[in-house]
Amino acid sequence: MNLLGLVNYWAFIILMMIGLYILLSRGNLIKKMVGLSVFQTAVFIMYISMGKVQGGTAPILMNGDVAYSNPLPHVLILTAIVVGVATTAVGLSLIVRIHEAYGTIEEDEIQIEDFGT
Amino acid sequence: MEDKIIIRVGAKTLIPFIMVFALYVQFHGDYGPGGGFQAGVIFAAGFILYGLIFGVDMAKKVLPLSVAWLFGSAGVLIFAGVGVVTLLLGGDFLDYSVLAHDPEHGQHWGILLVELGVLTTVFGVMISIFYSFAGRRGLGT
Amino acid sequence: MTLAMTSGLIVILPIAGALFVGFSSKWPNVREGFGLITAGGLFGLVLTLIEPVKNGQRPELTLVEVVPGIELALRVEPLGLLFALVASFLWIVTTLYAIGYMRGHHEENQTRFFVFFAIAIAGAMGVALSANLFTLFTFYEALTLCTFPLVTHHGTKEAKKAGRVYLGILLGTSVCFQLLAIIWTWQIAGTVDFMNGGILAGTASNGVLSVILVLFVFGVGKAAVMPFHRWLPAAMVAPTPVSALLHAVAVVKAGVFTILKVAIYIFGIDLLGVLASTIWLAWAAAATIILGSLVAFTKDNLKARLAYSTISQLSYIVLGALLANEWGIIGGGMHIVMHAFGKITLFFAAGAVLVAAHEKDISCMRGLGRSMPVTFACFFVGSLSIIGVPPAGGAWSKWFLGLGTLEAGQMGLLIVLMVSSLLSLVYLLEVPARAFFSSPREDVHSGKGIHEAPWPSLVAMVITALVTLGLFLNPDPFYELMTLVVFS
Amino acid sequence: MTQHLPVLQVAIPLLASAVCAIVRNARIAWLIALATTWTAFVIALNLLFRVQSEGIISYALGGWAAPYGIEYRVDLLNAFILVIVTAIGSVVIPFALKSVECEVDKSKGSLFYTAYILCFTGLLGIAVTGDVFNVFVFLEISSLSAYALIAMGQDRKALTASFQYLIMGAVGATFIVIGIGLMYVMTGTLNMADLAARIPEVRANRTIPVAFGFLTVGISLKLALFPLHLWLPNAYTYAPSAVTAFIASTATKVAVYVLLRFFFTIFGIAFSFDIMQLHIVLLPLALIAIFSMSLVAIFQQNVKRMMAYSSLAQIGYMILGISMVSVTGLTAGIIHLFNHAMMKGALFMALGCVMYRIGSVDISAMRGLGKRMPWTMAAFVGAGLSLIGVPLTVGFISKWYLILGALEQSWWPVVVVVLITSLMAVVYIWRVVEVAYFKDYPDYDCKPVCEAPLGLLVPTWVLVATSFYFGIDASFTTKIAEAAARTLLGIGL
Amino acid sequence: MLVLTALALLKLNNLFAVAMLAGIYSLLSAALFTVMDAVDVAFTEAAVGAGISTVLMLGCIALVGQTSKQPPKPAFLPLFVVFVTGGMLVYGTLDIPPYGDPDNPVHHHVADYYLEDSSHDIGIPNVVTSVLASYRGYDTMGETTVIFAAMVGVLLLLVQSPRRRGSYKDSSLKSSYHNSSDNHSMHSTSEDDSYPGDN
Repeated sequence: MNLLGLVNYWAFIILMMIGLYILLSRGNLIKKMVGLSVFQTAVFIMYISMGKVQGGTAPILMNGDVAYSNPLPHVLILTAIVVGVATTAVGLSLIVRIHEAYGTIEEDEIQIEDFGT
Repeated sequence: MEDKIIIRVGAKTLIPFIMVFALYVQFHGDYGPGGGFQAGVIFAAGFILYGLIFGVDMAKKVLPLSVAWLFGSAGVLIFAGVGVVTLLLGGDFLDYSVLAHDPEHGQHWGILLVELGVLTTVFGVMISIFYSFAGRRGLGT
Repeated sequence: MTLAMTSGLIVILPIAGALFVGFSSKWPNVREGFGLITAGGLFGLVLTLIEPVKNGQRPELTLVEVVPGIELALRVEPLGLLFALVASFLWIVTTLYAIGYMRGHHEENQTRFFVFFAIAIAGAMGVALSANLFTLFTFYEALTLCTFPLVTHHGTKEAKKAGRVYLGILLGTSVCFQLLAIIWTWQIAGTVDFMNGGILAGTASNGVLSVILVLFVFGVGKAAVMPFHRWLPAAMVAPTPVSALLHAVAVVKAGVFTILKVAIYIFGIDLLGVLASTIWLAWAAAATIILGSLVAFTKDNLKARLAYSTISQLSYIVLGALLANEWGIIGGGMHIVMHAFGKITLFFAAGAVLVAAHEKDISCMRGLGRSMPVTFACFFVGSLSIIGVPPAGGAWSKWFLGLGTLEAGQMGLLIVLMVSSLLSLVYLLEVPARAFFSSPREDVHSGKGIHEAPWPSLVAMVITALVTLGLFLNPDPFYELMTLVVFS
Repeated sequence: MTQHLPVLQVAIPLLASAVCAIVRNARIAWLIALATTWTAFVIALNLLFRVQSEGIISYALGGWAAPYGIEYRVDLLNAFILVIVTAIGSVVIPFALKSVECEVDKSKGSLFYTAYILCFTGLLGIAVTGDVFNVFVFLEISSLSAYALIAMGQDRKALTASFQYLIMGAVGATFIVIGIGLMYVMTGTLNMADLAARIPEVRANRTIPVAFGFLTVGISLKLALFPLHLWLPNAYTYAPSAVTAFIASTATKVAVYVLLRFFFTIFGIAFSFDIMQLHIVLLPLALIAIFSMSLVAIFQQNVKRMMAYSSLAQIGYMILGISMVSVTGLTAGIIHLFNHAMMKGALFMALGCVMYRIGSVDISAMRGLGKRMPWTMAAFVGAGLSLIGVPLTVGFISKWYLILGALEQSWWPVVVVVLITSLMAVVYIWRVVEVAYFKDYPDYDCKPVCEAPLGLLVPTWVLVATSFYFGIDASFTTKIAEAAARTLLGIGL
Repeated sequence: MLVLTALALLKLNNLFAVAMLAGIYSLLSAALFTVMDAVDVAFTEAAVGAGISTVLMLGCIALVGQTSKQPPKPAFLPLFVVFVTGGMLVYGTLDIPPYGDPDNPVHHHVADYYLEDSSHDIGIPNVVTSVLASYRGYDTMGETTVIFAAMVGVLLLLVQSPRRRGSYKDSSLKSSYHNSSDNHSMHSTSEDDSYPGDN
C-alpha cells in the first residue's frame, strides 16, 4: 500500500468534508454556496489525481515515447466544473431573489419569516 | 468609475488584447490547453470588464441583453445543429467524419464548429448572467 | 340476444338508467319515470335468465382481461341469479317507495339520490353475477363507494360522521382482509374463478386455508359480523329508502351473498367441513346473532332497532354458510330472500311513520295504529317473517337453517337460533302492539292530521308484505335455485 | 432515419429549447413546446414498439463505438420510462397554457417553456443514455431547469423551496459524481454495459462498495427517499401547478429508473443484493416512508402539500417493490412508476384547476367546490380513487402486484403496511372530498367561481381516463413491466 | 494550503472575504491541477472558479449585504454526517490503486485507446480536446446545454418585470379564503407590496 498516495487522497477527502460541513452547518445561504463549491472542487481534484500518471505529462501528443496523463478525467472534470458554475449561478440568483423577498439570507431568519417562530 | 481616465484608457487598450487572447485560446485549443469554453469565458470577461468600467448601460448599448440571450441559445443551436447536419449527411449524431471527404478533416471541421458553438453559448450566457445581476443593482439594500 | 349479453346488459342497464335520471333532473316526473322503467326492465331481464339456468346453462361473459389471468367477467349461476332476482325486484318496489318518501319528506338533491341509487343496483347486479373474486371485489367496492353519497345524503355533521364510519369499516375490512384474502387465494390457487366444489382444496395446508377463511368472513364487512358491524347502525342517518336499500337489498345482502359464494365456490362445502376455523367462525356468527338481538332490545329508535335486528339476521346467513352442509347453504340462500322481503317491509313501514307522523322513537308510536292501520299491519307481517313463524316466508329459511345445525351436529347453534327468534319476537312485535293496543298519547299528537304515507310508499309496502306472505305459500322457485346450487 | 430515433428523442427537444429561448413570445414558445413534446411522445412510443419487437437498441453517438464514445442504449425499461416522461410532458403542456398564464408572469412565458423543455430534455437524456457520466450531465440539465421552474411559484416560499432543492440536489449530484469516479478508477470505463462486465472482477475491493454507497445516497437524494426527502414537500407545494404536475410525475420516476439501472444493470443483483444486502436498507426505509408520509399527509391543510407527502409514500411503494428483488416485486415497482405518474399528474392538474379559479389549494378554500367545479372535483376524486387503489384503476394494479410480491416472500408486516396505508390514502382523499362536497360554498365571496376552462380540464381528464383505462385493461403495461423486470433480473421470459 | 483556505472559509463571516478566499481556493486548486498535468482543467478552473464564480459571488454580495451571522454553536448533526461520509471515503480509498501508478486500471482500457488512436482518428495533438469535442462530444453538448439552462434559470429569476415586483402573497399570514380568492388576478399589485425586500 502506497501510504503517500493515500495521504494524497485523504487530503482531498478532508477538503471535501470541510466543504460539506460548511454547506450543512452554515445558515447563511451564500456560505452554503461557497461550501458547495469547495466540496465540488475537492471532488474535482480527486478525479484529476486519479488521472495522474507518475512521470507523465499533459496529454498533448508529442513526438517520442512519452507517458501521458489520463485525458478522460480531465474531460469529465471540465464538464463538471462548468456544471458547478452553472449551479452556482442559479443558486446565487435564487439568493438574490430570496433576499428581495425576505430581506435576509440567513436560514433561521427566513424560518421566522415563514412560520413566525 | 466613468471619470477615472487612466482606468478607462487602460481598459480600452487592454480589452482588445483580451479578445484576441480569447480567439487564440479558441483556435489553439487543438494544440494546447484551451478551447471553446475557456475562450468564451475570457471573451465574456473582457466584455464584463468593459461593462464594469464604462457602466452597464453603456455595455448594453454595445451588446443588448437580447443579443447576449440570442448568443446563448445560438451556441446550443450550432452544436446540436452540427449533430443534425451529420445525421443528414448519413452519419451518426455528431459523427464529424462525414463532414468532409477525409474523415480526419471532417473531425477537424466538426471540432472547430462545436467549439465555436461552445464559445458562443458561454459568451452569451456569461453576459446574460452579468446583466441579470447588474440589473438588480440598486433594488436591493 | 344471447344469454351472455343479457347478463352484461343487466349490469349496464342500471348505469344507463342512472345517466338518464341524471340528464332529466329538471323534470322530476320524467326522471322518476325513467327510474321505474329501468327498474322494471332490469327485473324483466333477470327473469329471462331463470329458465335457461334451471336447464343447466351457465352463460359467461368476459368483459375485459385486466391482467393476464384476471378478468372482469360475469357468469350466471343459480345463487347469483337468486340474489339478482331479489335485488332487481326490490329495486322496483324501493324506487316506487322512494318517490313517495322523497317527495313527502321534501328531500334535497333528489336527482343525486336517484342516480347513485341506480348505480348501487348496478353494483349489486355485478356482485350477483360475478364470475370470479376479482369481479366480485370490484363491484363490491363500487357498491360501497356509490352508497356513500346516499348515506351522507343530508350532508349534516352527523351524516358525515356516519359516512366516515360507513366508509371506514367497509373499505377498511375489504381492503385489509378481503383483498388480502383474494390475492392470497390467487397466489396459492393460481386462479380466482368461482368453480363448483371450490378451488382451494389441496392447494395449501389447512392452517393457511383456515386463516384465509377468517380473512374472508371478516373481510366482507357488509355481512356485519361483529365486531365489524358498527357501520350498519351508523348508516341509519340516511333517508329511509336508503336504509331499506342498504339493510334489506343491496349492501348487506351483497355481503352475505359474498360469503355464501366464497364458501360454496372458493372453499367448497367439503373443504369448509374440515377447516378448523369454520366452527369458530360459526360461533362468532352465533354470538353476533345473540348480541345483535340483545342490543336491538335496548334501542328505542325504530330504525336503530331494525338495524341491530339486521345485524343479527345477517349472521344467520353467515352461519348457514359455515355449517358446511347442504341444508345450511339452502337455508342461508333462502334467508337472503326471506329476510330481504321481511326487512324491507319493516323499513318501509318505519319510513312511512316518519313521513306521516314524524316519529322515530318506538315509545312515541303509541296508538298510531289507529291512524295508520295499513302501515302497522304491514309491519306486523314483516315481523312475522323475521321471527320465522308462519304464515310468513321466514319460516322456511329458519327451518332449513335448523336442519343444517342438526346435520352439523351443533345443538348449541340450534339453541342460539331459537333464542334469537324468541328475542326478535319480543322486540319486533312490541311496535305493532304499541301502535294498535295502547291509547294515543294525547300530549304529543291527538291522531288528528296523521294519515297514511303517500300512496306510492303505501303501495310499495303492501306489495312487499304480500310477497312475504306469498313466499310462505310458494317458496319453490327459490328453493329450486338453491338446490341447483347445492346439488350440481 | 428510424435508426436515429434514440438520439432524436433527446436532440429534438434540445434544439427546440434553444429555439424557444430565442422567440421571446410566450404563445409561440408554447406552440414549440407542444410540438416538441408530442413529437417526443411519438418517438418514444415508436422506440417502445421497436424494442418490443427487435430487442435492445444501441446507438453510438458521434459514431464512436462504446466504450470509447457515448452510447445510447434503449431496452424495454427505459423505453417505458421514455414513454412515461413524454406522455406526461405532452399532456401537461396543453394544461400549462392557461395555468401558466395565470400563475407565472407573462413576460417570462417563453423562458418558462424553455426551462420546461430543458427539464424534459434532461429527463429523457438520463433515461436513454448508456453512459454513467452522461447521466450526470443530463441530470444537471433537468435539475437546473427544475430549480428555476419551481422558483416561479407565486408564493415567496417557492424561492426557499427551490434553494433547498438546489442544495440537496447539488449534494446528491456530487455524491453521484464521487460514486461514478470511484467506479471509474477501478474499472477505467464509464459505459454501463462495460462497467457491468468489469465490476465483478474488482468487486471484492473496498472501493466498489463505497462507490455503491455514494451512488445510493446520491440517487436517493434525487428520488426523495426517506429520510432524504426534505426538499420535496415544499418544492411540490409552492411550484406552479403545471410544474408540480410535470415534476411530480416524472422527475422522481426517472430517479427511480437510475436507481434500477445502477443496481441491477451495472452492479448486478449478485453484488447489490447478495453482497451489499441493499434490500435490508431499502426495505425498512421504504416501509417507514410509506407509513410515516401517509400519516403526515393526513394532517396537511394544503392539499398540494398533502399530495406531495402522498407522493413520498408512493415513492416508498416503488422502492418497496424493488427491494423485493423478485419478478413480481419489480413488476410492481416498475408498473407503479407508470401508474403513479398518471394518477399524481391528474391529481396535481386537478389542483391546478382549483388554483386557477380560486387561487388557493388550502383545504378550507375548497369548500363546496363539488358543486361549483364538478368536473374538476370529479377528476380529483377519480384520480384519488386510483391513489387509494380501488379496483379498475391503475392504483389497484400496482397494489395487487405489490401485495402478491410480499405474499410470495411471506413478508407479513409488509402486507400489513401496504394495506393500512392504502386506508390512510382513503382518509386524506376523503378529507378533501368531504370538504368539497359536503360543505357549503361560502356566500360572502362576491365573485362566483365556475368550472375551470376546457384547456385545463381536458388534459386533466386525459390523465384520469388513462389511469382508468390502464386499470381496466392493464395487460399492455403489465406485460412491459414484467418483461422489463425479467430483463433486470436476468431471467428469460 | 487548500485545507487552510477551506478552514478559513468555514470561520470567516465577512462574505466579501469569503468570496475572495473562495477565489483564492480556486486558484490554488488550479495550480494543483497543473501539477497533476491537467492543464486544460487548470485553465478552466482559473477562469471559472477564480474568475466567473468570484464575480458572480461579488455581484450577489453587492446585492444582499456582506456579513453573515455567526452560527450559535457547532452543529452536531452535520458534523456526524460529515464524519460518516468522510469515513466512508477513507475506507473506500484504502483499496484504491496507488496514486500515479501507470498500471492502474484507470489508465488502460479506454484511456489507452484515446492516447493511441486519437492521432489517426482525429489528428489533433491535444487529446483532451479530441475526447472533449469528439469522442465525448455529446457530453460537451450536454455541458453547453447546462450552461444554457443556467442562463435560462438566471434570466427567469432575475430579469425585471416591473409589474410583478411586490406581488408576493405573504402566506405566513394565514391566508383566509377571502383574500386568496383574488389571487388569480395576480397582477393587481395593490394587495401587499410591503414585503421586506424594500427596506
